[in-house]
Amino acid sequence: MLFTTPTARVASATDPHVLLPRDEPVRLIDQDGVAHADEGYALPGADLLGRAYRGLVEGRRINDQANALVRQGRLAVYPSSHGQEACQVAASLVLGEHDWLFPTYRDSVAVIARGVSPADAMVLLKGDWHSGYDPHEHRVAPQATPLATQLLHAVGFAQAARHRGEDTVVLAMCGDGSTSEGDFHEAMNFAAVFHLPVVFFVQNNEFAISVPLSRQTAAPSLAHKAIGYGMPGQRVDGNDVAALLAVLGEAVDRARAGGGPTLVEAHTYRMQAHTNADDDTRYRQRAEVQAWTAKDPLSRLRGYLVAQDLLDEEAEARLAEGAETIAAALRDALNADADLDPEDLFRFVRSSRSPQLQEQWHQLRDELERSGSDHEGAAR
Amino acid sequence: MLFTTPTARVASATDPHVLLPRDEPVRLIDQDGVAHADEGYALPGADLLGRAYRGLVEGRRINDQANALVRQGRLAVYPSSHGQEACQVAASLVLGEHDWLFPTYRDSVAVIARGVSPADAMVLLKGDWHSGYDPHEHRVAPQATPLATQLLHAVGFAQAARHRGEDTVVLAMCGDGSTSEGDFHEAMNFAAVFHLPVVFFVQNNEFAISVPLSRQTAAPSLAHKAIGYGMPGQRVDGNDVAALLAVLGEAVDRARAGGGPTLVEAHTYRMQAHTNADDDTRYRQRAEVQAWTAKDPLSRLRGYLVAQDLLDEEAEARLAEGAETIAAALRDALNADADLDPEDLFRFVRSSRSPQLQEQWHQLRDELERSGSDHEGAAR
Amino acid sequence: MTLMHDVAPAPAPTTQTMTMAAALNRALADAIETDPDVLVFGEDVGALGGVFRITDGLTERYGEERCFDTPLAESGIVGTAVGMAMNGLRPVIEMQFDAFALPAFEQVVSHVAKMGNRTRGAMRLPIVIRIPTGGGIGGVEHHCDSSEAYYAHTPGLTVVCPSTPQDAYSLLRAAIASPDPVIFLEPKKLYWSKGEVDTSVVAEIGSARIVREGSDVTLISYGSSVATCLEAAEIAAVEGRSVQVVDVRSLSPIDDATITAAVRATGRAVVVAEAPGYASVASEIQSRVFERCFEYLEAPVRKVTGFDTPFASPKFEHWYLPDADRVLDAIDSLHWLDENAGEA
Amino acid sequence: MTLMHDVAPAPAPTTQTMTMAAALNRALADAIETDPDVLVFGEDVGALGGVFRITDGLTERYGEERCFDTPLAESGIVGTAVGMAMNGLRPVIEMQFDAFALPAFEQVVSHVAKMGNRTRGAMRLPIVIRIPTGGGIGGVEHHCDSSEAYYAHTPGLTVVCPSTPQDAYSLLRAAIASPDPVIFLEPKKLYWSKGEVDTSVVAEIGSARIVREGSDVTLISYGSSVATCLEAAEIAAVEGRSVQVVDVRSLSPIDDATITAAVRATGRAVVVAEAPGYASVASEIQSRVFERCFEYLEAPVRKVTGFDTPFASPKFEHWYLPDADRVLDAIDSLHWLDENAGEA
Ligand SMILES: Cc1ncc(C[n+]2csc(CCOP(=O)(O)OP(=O)(O)O)c2C)c(N)n1
Ligand SMILES: Cc1ncc(C[n+]2csc(CCOP(=O)(O)OP(=O)(O)O)c2C)c(N)n1
Ligand SMILES: [Mg+2]
Ligand SMILES: [Mg+2]
Repeated sequence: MLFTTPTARVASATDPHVLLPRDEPVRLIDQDGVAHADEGYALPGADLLGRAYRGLVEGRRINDQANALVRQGRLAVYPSSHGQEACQVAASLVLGEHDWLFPTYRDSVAVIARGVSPADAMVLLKGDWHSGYDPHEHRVAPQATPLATQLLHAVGFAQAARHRGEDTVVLAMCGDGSTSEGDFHEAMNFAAVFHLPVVFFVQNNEFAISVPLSRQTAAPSLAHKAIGYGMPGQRVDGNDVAALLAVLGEAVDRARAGGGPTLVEAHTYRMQAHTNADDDTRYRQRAEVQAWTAKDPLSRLRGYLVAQDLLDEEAEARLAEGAETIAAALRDALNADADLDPEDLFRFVRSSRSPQLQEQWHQLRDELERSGSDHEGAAR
Repeated sequence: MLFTTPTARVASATDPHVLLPRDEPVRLIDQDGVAHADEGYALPGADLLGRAYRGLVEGRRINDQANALVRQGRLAVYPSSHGQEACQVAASLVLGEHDWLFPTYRDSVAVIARGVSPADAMVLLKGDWHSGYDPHEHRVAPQATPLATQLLHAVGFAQAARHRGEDTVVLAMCGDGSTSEGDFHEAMNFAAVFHLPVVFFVQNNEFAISVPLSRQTAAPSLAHKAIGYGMPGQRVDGNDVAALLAVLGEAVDRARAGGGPTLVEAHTYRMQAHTNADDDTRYRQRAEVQAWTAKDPLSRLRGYLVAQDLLDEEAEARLAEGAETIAAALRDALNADADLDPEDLFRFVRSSRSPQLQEQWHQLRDELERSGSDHEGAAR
Repeated sequence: MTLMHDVAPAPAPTTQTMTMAAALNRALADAIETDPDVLVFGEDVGALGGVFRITDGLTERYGEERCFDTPLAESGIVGTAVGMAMNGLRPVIEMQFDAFALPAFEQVVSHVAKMGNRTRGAMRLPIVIRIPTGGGIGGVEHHCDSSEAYYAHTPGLTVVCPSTPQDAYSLLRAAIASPDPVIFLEPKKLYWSKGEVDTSVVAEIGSARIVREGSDVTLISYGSSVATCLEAAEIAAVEGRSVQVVDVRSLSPIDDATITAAVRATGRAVVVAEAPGYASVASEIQSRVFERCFEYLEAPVRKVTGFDTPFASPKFEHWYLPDADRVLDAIDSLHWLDENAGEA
Repeated sequence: MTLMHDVAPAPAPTTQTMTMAAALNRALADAIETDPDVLVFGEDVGALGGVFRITDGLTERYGEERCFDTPLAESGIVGTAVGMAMNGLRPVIEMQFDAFALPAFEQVVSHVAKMGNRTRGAMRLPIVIRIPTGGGIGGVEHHCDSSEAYYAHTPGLTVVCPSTPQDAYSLLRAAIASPDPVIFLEPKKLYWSKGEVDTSVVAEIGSARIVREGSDVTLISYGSSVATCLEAAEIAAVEGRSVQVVDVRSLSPIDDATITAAVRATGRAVVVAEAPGYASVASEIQSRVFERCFEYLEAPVRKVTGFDTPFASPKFEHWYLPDADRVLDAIDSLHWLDENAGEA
């Protein structure tokens, strides 16, 4: 197993307090790049941190590229994870090959980190189709838009795996705002009652579009919700990829070992507006956003790696180049117009087309034929 | 204020643990009728306990009478609160005149304890109409059937009261099973975020129809959910009306004083099947049910009152007589057939009847006229 | 195109008279026995066997692994079923009463109905959502609604509703075998109605059935209203009118071919259903018949449905529910005199 | 019977050209100013002013007391609105997008629609649920659905949908003044369309409007499809056909009188709406027109609607949405030759 757990926390019937999170989020590397020993969690090894760093560099580049593509009109919308890349990368790295990820619209970087090609991951946001990858290929569910709904899918998915005796772990992502939805509650509860191998990973980025955390909860922390389901909850610095790897890794290990679900809350920050369509100056101060740049997940890990002689300028340049290649491929893919077939509207609704759908397709086909294959150019 | 709080528990930002319930439910009078001093809650005074006892005797009699009426075919269905009368009576007694109660289908005894006439309270279960009382008259919302939905109504109700500057407290009831619903979560969260004067009162009677508590939650207790919303949670012996009065009373006081919502879990037991339509031998052992008779809420308080010379045989007889009068009135009311007007189907759907509804009523009216006013006797 | 799916033969095929409840129970058992991916769950479906006893004995016979109770949360039940289906299982879930399926409506509309389309067929969801439907049982508020319109209107859902024990068995087997999600509506009023069930009969989803031949007028219906139509047809026969009755069975997709041919032959039609009529499945059938049979119609197509009011309390139910009288009144309104006048 | 409610006069009545978004914003502001019981809340309606800016500036002007953000939970928003209305307030709530109103569906159907009936009128719920509806804005999945059928089918709900800034203003004021719950559907595509708004105009819920006179055929529509119909009518006029356009405005209750009179006069009708057509409001209108105008019809009533598929992704939207061409094709199919043949 990749991640070792120095002191395994096990839910105990006699002392429910072990289910409570710490008062302060777990942090292994501070914002100056200095590592601190922690009694509960070991610092991940150099190899893993190196892979994480590459993920961060690539993730940041993908976020930047996607924003550019929105400005150029090649993407309809992009909910950026800028500032949250540590969460994105850790969510992917802690999973084994056969594990599954259940991401949201904001988690494109995590999806890509699992192996989905950036172009396929962007199909939804480009508008070509509702999802652009076969979930089975990289074991990534379609990115969910209706908030918190995917958490239940993750739970059912894990239940099916266990039904077949597989040791799949499922990691399900959501935001702070999503914890207010009824489906969040039901997912946590089903997972706990059936003791399923699910890691609930909340990226608390302080906002749900414009609504601040204080309007979502009065709880000491979101992780304090865990005890109400009988599962352990933990808080972690969401900009410290080392801590994320340790805390999420422990939760994955516990899940795989039959220890049931865990709720992990990462404290991070949404550095950009909700999406390009949003205007965040309406509801937050520039200064507040600025304050978070110092906590940037990249610079912090870079600081640590450089100080430990695990990263030099040459390696850094190689990483930047690799990220650039990914960005270029994404640009190219999105600059090409997909060849869209109107019959696709009807092709996938049911496994076999009903007479009604067939009739409607024929109606559209006739219409397109009458107007010359291109609808827009239609002249009566 | 009726209820004094020896040591007020106040949510503190610095120590979230004060929000956690006790490891053991609060109990002031044990099952042998012996009172025990409690560091946190004072025993209610003799006067209040006397009123509670009368409520218990009447509540038990109403439950028995309703069961008989079901057997006689005068009630369509009756979800009995037999064994849970202490919860029913306490929920009513802790509220001030201007406070509101939001009950479920099982809480007829609490509804009646608030002043609604037994006959009006039974209209729903008799089948004459969906609810039989004007909610404003005794400040009791219609009994809710869709589980947990009424908790949100209670929260909104409290919010409206505060909006107008009124000091109304709202007590909302639900069962253990209902805590699994998304609406439970959303109601707790809205109440906590808006810091509203709501007391959530869960009667944990160990079952949701046939499903045992262990299939509803893996939490140390249902009251442990409270901390996840940032409100205090407390557990109480649900068959000890003294403890219920103290714990619920404290919660009502806190709510009225601006201290926000509380979650109270009462540990009790559903002594009869879910309703008369249910067959509980399918899912629980007689012995388990029997074990709870020793914890009966009536005998326990009776034991205490008798030991304290607060109740003698004469008083007991008077109470029984009073309860008998109520039961007789209920019998009489339900044995009379209500005079039902088919136009009522259309009268209340909207505040003014739409042309469509008017057309449909005319259609029905004509039909009834054609067949002679009685539909059943219709001969073409 | 065919909606006939490979239904595994019943383990020990029999022909027997049984209630619809027993037929449904048998279909579940046969599905569990023949397909290891079939899982039954919901509220009270385990030890209790469901409040209507449709899952009676399943947990006892096949274990908690195959039939189990969940926490009390309908969105949770449907949402986890979605996840299980994404991972290769065939969940068959029970909603306790129609109105109590509503907390799951988002999961049904936004995921159950759309996942196959979203993933371009890569993830189909073979889920069956069983929902007891309709009134006629004297149930209190929220226990007697008919919610088929909500589901039938939603693209991506198959919606079926049996009116006989045989169809209950065969359609449920077909629904479970379907690669697509199916809303399976069970008329509560018919649970204890009896009929012969041959477990070797395989149903095709999407096909209507002519229940009674007739040449003067076609009654189009489904679920518990089919019996109402048959009753009306009997009475009408005495009065000298030959009434055809069509059981739609599959509300979506719908069998236009059978319905259209039927009405074209009689020239008159009444659609009968229990749900409120406004923007309903009955309206849809009515407008389809109008459009497809326009030239053949001797009279406007009528519909007899529940009123556009909340479902009635038990004591008002007999005024609310469409009955044979109301159907006969509608038949009477179909311009018979005009026709006679025309013929004279 | 009247559905005209006492709407307090606008504080400072004006006549101005403005967008539908501005008209809605103005209606909310005027309602807040004239009725202390009006409360506006939902997701992002405070500082942000809503993702469509319909509540822009309300919190700033009237304080958190009158317009505020809630936790992110739609059932919570609707459920607490029910409680507030039970306690005398008039909540006007915003659902962010149509599909995101679905988590609240149980509260809407089981309580919002039924509380007045349940309590025999003792507790009416004057709630307005504002829902941005429909496509045409290139939104990704779940952002462009049209869910009016779900609401219109539900007894007890009033459902309205404006097609002009004037109606947006007047209908929203009327909806807020209504003692009954109103589902207020706002066509997203029209938010930035402009028109003159006279804030002293009071609307009557339940009345349709003849938007364009015409004698050959009647197009019946609502919301964003009204513009599509007007566009088709223009083109048809060039081709020599006189096309009447009716804006239904109130989907429930519906103005049968106006619609029926209109179609009886022209003898031909097409119903146009964006939602999937199966068991839809369009089907209802179609079947009502058929039934009420049967003797007057020269051709079957047609409907032009969205396909019975999940709403299209942005790049497919132009194929999905009904446009003027599709409406003209439907008009072309209305047996014009037969009639000429008959006339010849
Ligand atoms: C059920 C539902 N309601 C509303 C929305 C609209 N919406 C999209 S994102 C969002 C905010 C989500 O906040 P959070 O969960 O914190 O995630 P973040 O965007 O911050 O990553 C909202 C309200 C939605 N997608 N689904
Ligand atoms: C939303 C919803 N789902 C299902 C039901 C059916 N139902 C009625 S009572 C009940 C069990 C409720 O258990 P609990 O909350 O513990 O209350 P109790 O009956 O024990 O008082 C169920 C499942 C319902 N009324 N509402
Ligand atoms: Mg967030
Ligand atoms: Mg219970």
